[in-house]
Amino acid sequence: MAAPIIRIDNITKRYGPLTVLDGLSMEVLPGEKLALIGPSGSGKTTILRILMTLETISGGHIQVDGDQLYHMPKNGSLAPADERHLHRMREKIGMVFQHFNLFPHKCVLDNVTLAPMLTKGVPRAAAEKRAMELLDMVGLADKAKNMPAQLSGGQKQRVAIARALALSPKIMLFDEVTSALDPELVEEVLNVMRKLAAETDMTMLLVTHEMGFAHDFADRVLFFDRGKIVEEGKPDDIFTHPKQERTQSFLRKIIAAGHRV
Amino acid sequence: MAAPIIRIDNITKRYGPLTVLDGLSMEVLPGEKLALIGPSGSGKTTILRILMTLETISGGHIQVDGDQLYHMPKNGSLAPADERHLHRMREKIGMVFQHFNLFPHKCVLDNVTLAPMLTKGVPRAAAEKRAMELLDMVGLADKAKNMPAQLSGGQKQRVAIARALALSPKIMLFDEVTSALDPELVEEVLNVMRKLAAETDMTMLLVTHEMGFAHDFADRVLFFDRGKIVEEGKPDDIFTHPKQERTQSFLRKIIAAGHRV
Amino acid sequence: DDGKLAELKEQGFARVAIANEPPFTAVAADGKVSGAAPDVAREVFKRLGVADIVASISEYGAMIPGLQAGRHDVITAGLFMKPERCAAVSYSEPILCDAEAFALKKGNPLGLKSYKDIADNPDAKIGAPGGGTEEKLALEAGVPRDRVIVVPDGQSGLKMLQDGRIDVYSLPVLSINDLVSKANDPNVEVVAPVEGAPVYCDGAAFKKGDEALRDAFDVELAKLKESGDFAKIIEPYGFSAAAAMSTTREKLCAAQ
Amino acid sequence: MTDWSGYIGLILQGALVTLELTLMGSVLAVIMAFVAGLGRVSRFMAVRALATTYIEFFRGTSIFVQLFWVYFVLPFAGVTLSPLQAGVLALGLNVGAYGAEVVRGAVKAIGREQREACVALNLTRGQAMRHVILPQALPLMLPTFGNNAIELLKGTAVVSLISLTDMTFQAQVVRAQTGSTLIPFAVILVLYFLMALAISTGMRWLERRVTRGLDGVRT
Amino acid sequence: MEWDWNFVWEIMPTLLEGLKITILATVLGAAVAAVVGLVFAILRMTAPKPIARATSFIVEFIRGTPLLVQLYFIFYVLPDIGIRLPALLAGVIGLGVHYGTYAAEVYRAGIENVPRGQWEAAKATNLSARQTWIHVVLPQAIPPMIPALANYLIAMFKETPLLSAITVLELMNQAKSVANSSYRYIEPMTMVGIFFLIMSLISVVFLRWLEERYARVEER
Ligand SMILES: Nc1ncnc2c1ncn2[C@@H]1O[C@H](COP(=O)(O)OP(=O)(O)OP(=O)(O)O)[C@@H](O)[C@H]1O
Ligand SMILES: Nc1ncnc2c1ncn2[C@@H]1O[C@H](COP(=O)(O)OP(=O)(O)OP(=O)(O)O)[C@@H](O)[C@H]1O
Ligand SMILES: [Mg+2]
Ligand SMILES: [Mg+2]
Repeated sequence: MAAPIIRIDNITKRYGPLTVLDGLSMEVLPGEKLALIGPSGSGKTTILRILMTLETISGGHIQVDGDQLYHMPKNGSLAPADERHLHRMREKIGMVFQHFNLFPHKCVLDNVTLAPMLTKGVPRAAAEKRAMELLDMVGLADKAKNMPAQLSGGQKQRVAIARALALSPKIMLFDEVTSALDPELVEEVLNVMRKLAAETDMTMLLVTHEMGFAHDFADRVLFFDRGKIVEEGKPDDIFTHPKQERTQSFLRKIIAAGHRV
Repeated sequence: MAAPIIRIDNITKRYGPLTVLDGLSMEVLPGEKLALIGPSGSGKTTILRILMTLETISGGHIQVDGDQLYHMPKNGSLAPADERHLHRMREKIGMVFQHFNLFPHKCVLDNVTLAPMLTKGVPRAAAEKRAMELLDMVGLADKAKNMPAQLSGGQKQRVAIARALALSPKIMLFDEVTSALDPELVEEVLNVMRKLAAETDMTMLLVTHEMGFAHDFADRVLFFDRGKIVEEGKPDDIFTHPKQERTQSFLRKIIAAGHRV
Repeated sequence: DDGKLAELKEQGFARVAIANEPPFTAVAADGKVSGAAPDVAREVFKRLGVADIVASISEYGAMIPGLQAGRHDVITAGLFMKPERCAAVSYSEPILCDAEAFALKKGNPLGLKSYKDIADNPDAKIGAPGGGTEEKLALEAGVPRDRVIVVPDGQSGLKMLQDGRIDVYSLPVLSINDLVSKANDPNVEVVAPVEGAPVYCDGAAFKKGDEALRDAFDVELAKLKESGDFAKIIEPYGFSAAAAMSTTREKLCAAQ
Repeated sequence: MTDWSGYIGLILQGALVTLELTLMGSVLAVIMAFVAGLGRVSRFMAVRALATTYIEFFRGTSIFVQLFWVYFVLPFAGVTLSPLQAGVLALGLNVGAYGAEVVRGAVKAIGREQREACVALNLTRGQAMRHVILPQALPLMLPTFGNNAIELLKGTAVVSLISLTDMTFQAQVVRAQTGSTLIPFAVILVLYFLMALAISTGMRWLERRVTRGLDGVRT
Repeated sequence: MEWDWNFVWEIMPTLLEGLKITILATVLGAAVAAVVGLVFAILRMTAPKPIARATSFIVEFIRGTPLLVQLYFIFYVLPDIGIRLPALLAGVIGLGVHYGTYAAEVYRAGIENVPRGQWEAAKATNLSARQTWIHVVLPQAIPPMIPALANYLIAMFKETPLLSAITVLELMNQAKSVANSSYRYIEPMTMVGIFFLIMSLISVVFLRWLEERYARVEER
């Protein structure tokens, strides 16, 4: 078995008096598709944001692709990472947000080409060529010159996926990428993600309330509650034979609310 | 069969060049529970808003409980309704909104008692007694003194339902009352509505994307598309044997997105 | 008719406009209004049966419009009589007389002795109160508008002189003396009187139409002058009673 | 030597006039702000037009011009006001025009959703305004009202130009009598700042009181 | 007193002369305010705590005290420590620093109004801090600032009469000077009022246009 691409070791995250993650440890294998589920406030978003270095951690270590994420070697011991180190680490990771966070002042094409041109010095022509391929992949080649405000939610989210892919990260993080969408627009985004999962060997971490999709998409499901992993396993096991009482009650509520598992 | 309590006759609604409702006609019987479904932008919200007199209409007539809604008899012919007429008609109708629209500066109890005291001159003591009964019915008697900001989304929506019921309307309108809620909170609101449907003979119009609930709740389902009723019928017929191609494709998408029907 | 006087008697005071320019007008540390002009006015009004005066400090330029707008009943501020002003208001007989003076840098480096000298020196800038006699004299002598700096008050004028923003600050002799003695600055000297500038006298200025009141005022003023009380009031401030008594409104208003 | 204690007393007298002007001006400004601000959102065209004219006129012409008009020109129309009245009138009307836009903005900011809830609950427009819209709009107005009050305080310095014996004016008097420029101006700068500080502290306190219970609604 | 049209035409050239100075002072003051405001905003948002604190205090102090008194200070007190500015320059600096404190607020609000998600998206796409400012934050922050800044520009324009207190011959001072020598206030003051009204009605139209054009970036 390959060495894990992400190794989270006993990390803690506090906001003032509130402990959101409490000595959490987990590993992710290269190419693995992981779904993180659990009730609201359980820390799912927080773990993705920590991996994207959008937060700081209060304790513990994280290794990504062989290097420490929040630390770097210095004079033989580990020092807190500086901006340069973080910059290098972020190259390996991409993230898609619940609310898309497209750059509203740039057209679709520029949204996708901006980062490759600025962070990797890709010439405009090459960046645009690659961007058009990605937009084609998400089915939006014809919207390249549109402004984000002219797109539907589902289209925006597909652009956001293309934008993250343009940097060719090894790891992709998806945080409830469909929950801000109208129900009929959900499917077009999920389709893109299915294609992505099938065609690439990228490592993917997915936070979602769409249990059906989590079931089909993931190699492994982690159930979070109150900043801890309560249960993990293959989708079939978690969704059909959850062992923990908390997992069972969560799934019961979700199903009662009309979501298919 | 009783006379319809709502009779919508050939109404048209335009926003500038956009025609949202296009010569729509429909009838609702007293006590009937009606579900309105259909893709985003098809005009479902618009029809509820028109019934609540939150919009004006561009053409057609609406009769509610025997009286014209947007018109009133004057010198033997029909004139546009004035504020007094609308005020009288609104007594018959209550509405619950997607985003609750509670009054954030008033406690739960005051949210429920405000309208009866102001519009019907109910004395405070009587208004509070009735409010407590309603809050008890929605399971929130213990939150009477809380401010809305201290409630979860599901609790807010239940208060909003109690607030609308406090005026004892003959007709209740519900516009996607669960779609702004976290999935685990949906059920508590649907339970209240089930109870309401079972215990009262109020006429209810429900716009929803929760097909499962629409199925269980409604006596009759209307499928809207582009401002027209494309198909209507008993829930079993619509959901299991839709006749129209558009209904079929809509339901397919919803199911694919992980919603139970 | 003396309706206006009756009105003032009834209300018990007269509203006077004053400047903030010692020794013509002054405000003591306790806020009490004094100075030669208000003191004379107070005494005359007392004799007319008006118990007191209430003063409000005003810019020179705002005094006549204020009078016309009914904001004050009379101006007692060292507003010198000049033909145009005589046309705009009704003056009493002369009260305070003074010549014009310059305050300038020690040694008078530009050699300025008259308004004409200032006009002839393209570098010389003069400061004067807006709407005051000095501004007019400078303009009439041919100093261009952009070299006549309108200064809001005496202290500002002196400060601007010390800071080198203007070369000359012009006021009546007694005002300049008061200002310069307070400043106690060895680098400032006084040229007085200014060559070619006449001696001016002020009077109490009434609104056109209030001539009855003005005439009543004149009667009491004449009595005051005669009794010698007039000199007792104004001479401590440095003014000459003889100068005021040796001329008349008629002469001053006709002078060109 | 100079009798400083006396002159400081003079400045404090001026401070009193400044306070008086600020207070009375603010009262007038608040009244005008609500009258004109609600007028702007009225159903009636004529009321809206009237309110708009007032607002644009007083925001459009400078406070100085307004002051000079009220003081020197109004008397020709037979209205003679004392300097204090003129100052209060000009400042109050001027700041009230700015406040009116604040009232309008705050009332508009209480969104469509709250208005619609009021319609659905069959409240009349008046009831909705009084019980639902204004109580929520008020906290939104307060910070800007605080700023406006400070603008008004600063505006009072201008009334020295119409010979009202406010603080700035007294500083000028003291300056003329003593020959010192630095001391009177430094003293009044500090006094103005303290008054502004008092206003902003007071407004913050008021804001906290009014928003109590609304926590978490606005971010 | 009667309104006298002949007199109006007679004083018009003088008033227009003053209007020129008024506009000049406004334009220069605005330029100073734009720069001073930026300095204040940057110091408050990014400087070390003590400096940020001190800046906040200075900004509060300037905002809490009347421009008129500040002008007196700059013009009459600063020369005591050897800084002697020409009247117009002193006025421009006074206006600029005073309104700079307002501009600083607008800058800060504009920048804080850029949603957090935008900073995060920039980070997630690995842009550097500089790149984030230049390509993501400022292009979104600046357009909404424009109407607010223009608003203050107009406010500043209307405060230029204060400069008459420090002998700048702007519109108001010219009018006063005319009034002084003619003893007529009605025409000059009314004309000044009309000038201001015309200028601000024009600017209201201009502002509406700016608001429409810049209020919201997303809507383009
Ligand atoms: N910036 C913050 N400051 C304080 N508390 C925060 C902050 N961000 C998140 N939290 C808290 O951390 C906890 C975990 O939040 P997180 O967003 O990770 O939950 P989640 O599992 O993603 O929930 P959801 O399903 O609602 O998105 C919550 O209690 C939340 O209130
Ligand atoms: N105020 C308005 N101005 C212009 N167009 C409007 C307005 N309100 C609604 N519309 C348009 O009217 C159409 C119908 O809207 P409506 O809200 O009734 O749809 P809906 O069926 O409720 O959709 P959803 O499921 O998304 O709530 C849409 O195309 C919408 O864009
Ligand atoms: Mg989350
Ligand atoms: Mg809708």
